[in-house]
Amino acid sequence: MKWIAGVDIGNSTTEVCIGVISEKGSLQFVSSNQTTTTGTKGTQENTIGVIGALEKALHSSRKRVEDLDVILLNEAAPVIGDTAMETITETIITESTMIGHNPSTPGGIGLGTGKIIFIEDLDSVMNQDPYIIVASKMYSYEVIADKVNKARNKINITGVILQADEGVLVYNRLERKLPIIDEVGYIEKIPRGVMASVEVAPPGQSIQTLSNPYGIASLFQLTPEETQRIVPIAKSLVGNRSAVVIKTPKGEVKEKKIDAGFLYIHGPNHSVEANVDDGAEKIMVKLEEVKEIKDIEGQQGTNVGNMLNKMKETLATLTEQRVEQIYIQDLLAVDTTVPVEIQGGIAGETCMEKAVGIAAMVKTHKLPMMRVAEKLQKMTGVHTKIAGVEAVMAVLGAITTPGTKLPIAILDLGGGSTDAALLNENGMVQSIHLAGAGQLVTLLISEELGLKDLYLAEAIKKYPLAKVESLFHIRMENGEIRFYDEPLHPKYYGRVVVMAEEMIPIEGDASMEKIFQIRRESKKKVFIRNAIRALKKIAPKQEVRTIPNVVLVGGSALDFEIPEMILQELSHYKIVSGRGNIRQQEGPRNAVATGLLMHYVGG
Amino acid sequence: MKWIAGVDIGNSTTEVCIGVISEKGSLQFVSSNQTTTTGTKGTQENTIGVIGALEKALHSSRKRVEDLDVILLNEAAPVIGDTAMETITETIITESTMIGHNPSTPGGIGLGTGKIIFIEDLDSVMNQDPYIIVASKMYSYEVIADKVNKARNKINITGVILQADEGVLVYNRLERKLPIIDEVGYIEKIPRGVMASVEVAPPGQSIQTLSNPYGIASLFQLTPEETQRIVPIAKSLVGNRSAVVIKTPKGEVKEKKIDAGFLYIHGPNHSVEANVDDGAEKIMVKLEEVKEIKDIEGQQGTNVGNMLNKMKETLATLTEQRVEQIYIQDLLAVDTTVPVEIQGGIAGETCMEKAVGIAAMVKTHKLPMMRVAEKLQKMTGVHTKIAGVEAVMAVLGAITTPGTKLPIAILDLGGGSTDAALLNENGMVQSIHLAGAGQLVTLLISEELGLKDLYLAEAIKKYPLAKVESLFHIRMENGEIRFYDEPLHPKYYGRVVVMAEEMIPIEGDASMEKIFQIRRESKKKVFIRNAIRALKKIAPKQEVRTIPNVVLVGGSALDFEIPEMILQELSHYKIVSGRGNIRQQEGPRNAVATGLLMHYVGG
Amino acid sequence: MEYRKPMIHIAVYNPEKELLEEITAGIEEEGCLYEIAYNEDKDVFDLGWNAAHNSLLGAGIAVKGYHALFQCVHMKKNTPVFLINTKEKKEFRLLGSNAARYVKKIPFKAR
Amino acid sequence: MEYRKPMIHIAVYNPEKELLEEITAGIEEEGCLYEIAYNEDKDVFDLGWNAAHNSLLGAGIAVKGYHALFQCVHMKKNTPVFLINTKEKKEFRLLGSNAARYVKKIPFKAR
Ligand SMILES: Nc1ncnc2c1ncn2[C@@H]1O[C@H](COP(=O)(O)OP(=O)(O)O)[C@@H](O)[C@H]1O
Ligand SMILES: Nc1ncnc2c1ncn2[C@@H]1O[C@H](COP(=O)(O)OP(=O)(O)O)[C@@H](O)[C@H]1O
Ligand SMILES: [Mg+2]
Ligand SMILES: [Mg+2]
Repeated sequence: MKWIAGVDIGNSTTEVCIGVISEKGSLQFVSSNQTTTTGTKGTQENTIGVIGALEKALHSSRKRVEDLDVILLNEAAPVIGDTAMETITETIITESTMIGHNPSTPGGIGLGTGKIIFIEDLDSVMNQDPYIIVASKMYSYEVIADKVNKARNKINITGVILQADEGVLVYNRLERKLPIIDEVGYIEKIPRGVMASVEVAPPGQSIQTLSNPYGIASLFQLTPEETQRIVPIAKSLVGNRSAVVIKTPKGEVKEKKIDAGFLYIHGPNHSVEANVDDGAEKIMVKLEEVKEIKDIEGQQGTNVGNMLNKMKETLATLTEQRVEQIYIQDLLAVDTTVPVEIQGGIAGETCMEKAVGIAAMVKTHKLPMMRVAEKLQKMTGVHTKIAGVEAVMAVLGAITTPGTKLPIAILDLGGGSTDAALLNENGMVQSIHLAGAGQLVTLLISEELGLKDLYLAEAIKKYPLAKVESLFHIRMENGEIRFYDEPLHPKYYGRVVVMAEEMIPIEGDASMEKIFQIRRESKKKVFIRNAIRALKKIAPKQEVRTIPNVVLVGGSALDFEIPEMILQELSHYKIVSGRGNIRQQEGPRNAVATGLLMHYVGG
Repeated sequence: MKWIAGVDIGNSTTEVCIGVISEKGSLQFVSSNQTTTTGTKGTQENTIGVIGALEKALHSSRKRVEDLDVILLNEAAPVIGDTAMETITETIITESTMIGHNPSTPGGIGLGTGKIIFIEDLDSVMNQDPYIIVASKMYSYEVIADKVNKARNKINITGVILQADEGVLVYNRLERKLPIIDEVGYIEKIPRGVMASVEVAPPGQSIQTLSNPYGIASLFQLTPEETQRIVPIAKSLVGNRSAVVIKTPKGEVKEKKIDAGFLYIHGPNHSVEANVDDGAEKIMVKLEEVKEIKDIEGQQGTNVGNMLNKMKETLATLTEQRVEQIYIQDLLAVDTTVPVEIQGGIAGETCMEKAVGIAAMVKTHKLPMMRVAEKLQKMTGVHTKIAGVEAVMAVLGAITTPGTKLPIAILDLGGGSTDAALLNENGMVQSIHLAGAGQLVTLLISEELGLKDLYLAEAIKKYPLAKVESLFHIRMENGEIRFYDEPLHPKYYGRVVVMAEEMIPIEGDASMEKIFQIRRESKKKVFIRNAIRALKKIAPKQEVRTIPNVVLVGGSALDFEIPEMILQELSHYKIVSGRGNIRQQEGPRNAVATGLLMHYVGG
Repeated sequence: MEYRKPMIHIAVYNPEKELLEEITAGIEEEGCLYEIAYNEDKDVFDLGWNAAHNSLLGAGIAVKGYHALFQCVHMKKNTPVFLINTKEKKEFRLLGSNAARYVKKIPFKAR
Repeated sequence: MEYRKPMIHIAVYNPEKELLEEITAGIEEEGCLYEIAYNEDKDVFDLGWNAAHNSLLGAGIAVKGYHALFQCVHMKKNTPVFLINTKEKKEFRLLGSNAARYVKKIPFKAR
């Protein structure tokens, strides 16, 4: 009898598997365990995690690490990934044309157009022009209502703009009704005497005039050229319950493309360049043109240049190499939109700007796994050896999933990279590492929701959502209701929450359906694209259809919906795919560690 | 002074406009009106509607129809459209492998696998195999719970399948807990002695094992070939709260492609064929290959053949022509999915089948508008003449929208067709008629939601949604709450409703977000595609960007979101677009009637 | 001073036991809680009105002999949400289900 | 026997008029209805408890002098949803807003 252990040190997770080999040489699996990888993959700090996991795995057999006969380490794939995000559009308001303001409780319904007049100047006018009154929060709602009521006997008032949140209060005190927009923070930025238009839609509906370029043109008698310029304003007001548009002489809203710079993709013989401003789709097409990527650089002095430099520096530090030795081997770009406060707005208006999320993958020099093995042997006294290439071991392990046959492919859905390997009937293995996996999904969720909180975004990725509908019940994302015996904390009230072990409230206005959609779209953007990219690269003649089954392994294969998304997609190619079930019991975990033991016995 | 009237007889709507010409020859618009077109466009029944609309329009001027000096009729575009839908996949269960059953109140949580045994046969077994018990609704929940409790002392029971909706009732009375699926209608179809698996997910979550091919393979020890065959089962269970899978010897779920047939698109010199099974995207690509379509036929004896024949017959009857004279000039195909009950299911399971929605447009011989004019003249005694081509008149009318300049394009978003025309600086007009508009959107909404109710679908298209959250308040689709002083009728309770003039409840399980999404997607599928197709066809050198502004007119331009969707899309091409505002007051209506008067004075 | 639990209140007077059991089975299958209070002889509409107002959920059921109704706090006393006019067991099960569905804010089941 | 209207119930004893007005302004701006009932001298927690239970919406406010709280039927008497400890006007406006936001089932506003 011989006790052996397989150890898989991943970027995020270290997995181990224990087996015994009988006198006759047959292998029996005993137990397994996993822990968070300690230190950077390939460094000596890894040993702490390994020993911890081994101890836990051996516990049920009442063995100690020293009792092992041999420890088998994976020859780790020398890849490491990083993610970043770059906005490529920027909305700027020149002069104070308000756009997109959407206070929660405006007053009245309708459309009013007129000249801007501040409430303190009301006495100074005597003409018949239509006016829109602006009132600062220094005036109480009673005073404002009173002044407006009195003024209407003399002049023609068509709408009101308030600084305080008192639109309904003023409205309820008007003798004749007017549309009122409130919560306009920086009213001092509104120029006097210019034309403005105020629109409030009926409850549950959205404005119809100020969101139409010809609607604005009709109100302000714009020339065709002026109409052309206000298109971004109209666009940004689509779907709003209320809005103000102010006609300033040179006022304009510009949607500017940020000069994000070029990516240079170097192949063995030639290089290809991609303009980041053109978006992810174009970048990925360019990338496919280069069959064998040697390195990817960003244009120096541009946003993307700085971004890739920073990535390379991080990766150099992590892998203890010089920056010049760091070559980006693959890159995944995804299009996204992120909420950004508009420059020059007067009520904190935000705008959804276009952005590109990027994951890059670096092939470092062979990882110094030898040193890890030596250290481990020293610490435990157990013979430790590097016993198999990660990808090969993963397929070996994966084939213990019931219902699979050769040729078999795995997709290892990790944190930084999506790896794939194909084992054919002749025992040949083809493997590939691609940039982009779980971390990029988390980044996308965080940015698209404007959370700036990766911890919360990670929770949103992993758990279903619910809406807290009262202090004692929630509605889950599939529509089911759940009651609580004790009241929930007020901080949850009316909020969308993540149903992690503990409920986590999500701040902001995003509805459950919006968050739900962003979560699923982010997963699709990263993993569906990478699944297809990866399979194309390992399939004979790039023919994905020739692979009969694909087993999903790795941390992101634990996700409650990613495997099903991949199943839907790959079923178009007549491929069977699903979350792996290593040795019929491990789920998508422990493939490499299991493969190491199988290889040791078989090889 | 001369009183003149412009009359536009459309497929759905008849619009009129009244003007007076002063002694000096200048035109002043007086009033306008509209009504539903009486009879088929181009037939003598139209006159009733025309006279009615004229009377209403003249009312405010205290004039009668006989007082008019001249009536100007449009030379109607001789096009007419029809829509239909064809499913192209079909799911069939051979033998009784249940798929996709999702009762609203299953019992317990977990996964159980075992041999099927009917409750009446419990006493006959004495072995240690795992069993799943099936009970008909003849047994009360007390009896079932009692029998299961007793049986568990002797045999190994892992799950329960019930015919009645009593899953929770039985579950609450079990001594040890088991997953229970209830509401299985046709339990008599379940074969005895075969292996089955029952899975119930925790509240708010969905099943994870039976929706994974390898999960099913693990439970039933399937071979790779068998695993391949159960992929459609796993796929159809994705997202379910609970499920049963039964392993029958030859049991299988097939997703079969229906042989929908070929479309033959005839050009002046050559023909192109498109396989309907390949979906709408491919059909549209093929269609674009033929620059000038002479006719489109469906393969005889196939579904699409029958569908096009039926369309042609309908159109022949409508236009009083022979079927052989009917040539399909354009076709819009859109991909969709529709819920269909699965053949061979045992609990009324449904499946989303792929389908193609098709709108076809026929150019008939010149419409006999002459006869309509004669009839009208006879009935009113007013000189009536055909005074301008529809498309040309529409652009003339559209240019009265503030903020526009030449070259100007209109998109006439109607019921059966999307028409476009471009007027350039030299007064040249280029026009086109494309199949697919408002009616196709309505059809898509009706079919995708499985409503089979075009009236309700039309309402869903036109009005926002809300969810009735209690007997006295609703939540509108934009999240706003609205209270009612008097309680709502129970029929609305918990339902999604359309906020038409009266609230209309929508039956079925679809959530507000689902319906919302289908509504918007259907509009996009039809109108975004057609907007681009149409503009490409009228733009010089197919360069859409050369058109500076596009005015949206017609009934579907009244839609509360279509103009904004088109604005978003066309803004990528730097085109200004929006709902027209004819003569600064008509909105998107009355363009042709207005153009007729302008043409009469100017021409 | 305790939290009141969200329960459907069932006010009964001399209820037909079998039918009451159907009602509670209907509620139970839908996963809701209920409490039964035995009352003095009262009009069945009064029983329903009181039951609804005694329930934290505003949902009450009244059973008097063969008569039963579902009432909620927003309706008038004489026009409860549902009123049963038959002795069919199925109807009573349905009444229970629908009371629970009211609480769960999902559409009522039809006959 | 009338329909009860969905209103926030405000139970007051000797309320500071200005502050009460802030509360009702907060409710009004959010578009909700309220009714004020003048009470005998009672503990402010009792006032709140009664107010909540008198409201069809289960939402009650108590104001006694400078003290105010927002209570709903699901909380214990001594732990209302919000309790004000200052004389700042803004806080009272906020209390009114948040009572209305409770009724509208939207998240509470923070200070
Ligand atoms: N339950 C889960 N659901 C979804 N994603 C998960 C889950 N558990 C881990 N992950 C994701 O898996 C990724 C790490 O995968 P893993 O295979 O452990 O990485 P590595 O191969 O680099 O060691 C992270 O992005 C993490 O968010
Ligand atoms: N308010 C509205 N919102 C959305 N669609 C509308 C509205 N009013 C009419 N429609 C749609 O307009 C179409 C008819 O357009 P119309 O221009 O009247 O037709 P035609 O040009 O054939 O006479 C129908 O499909 C109808 O559903
Ligand atoms: Mg307000
Ligand atoms: Mg049930």
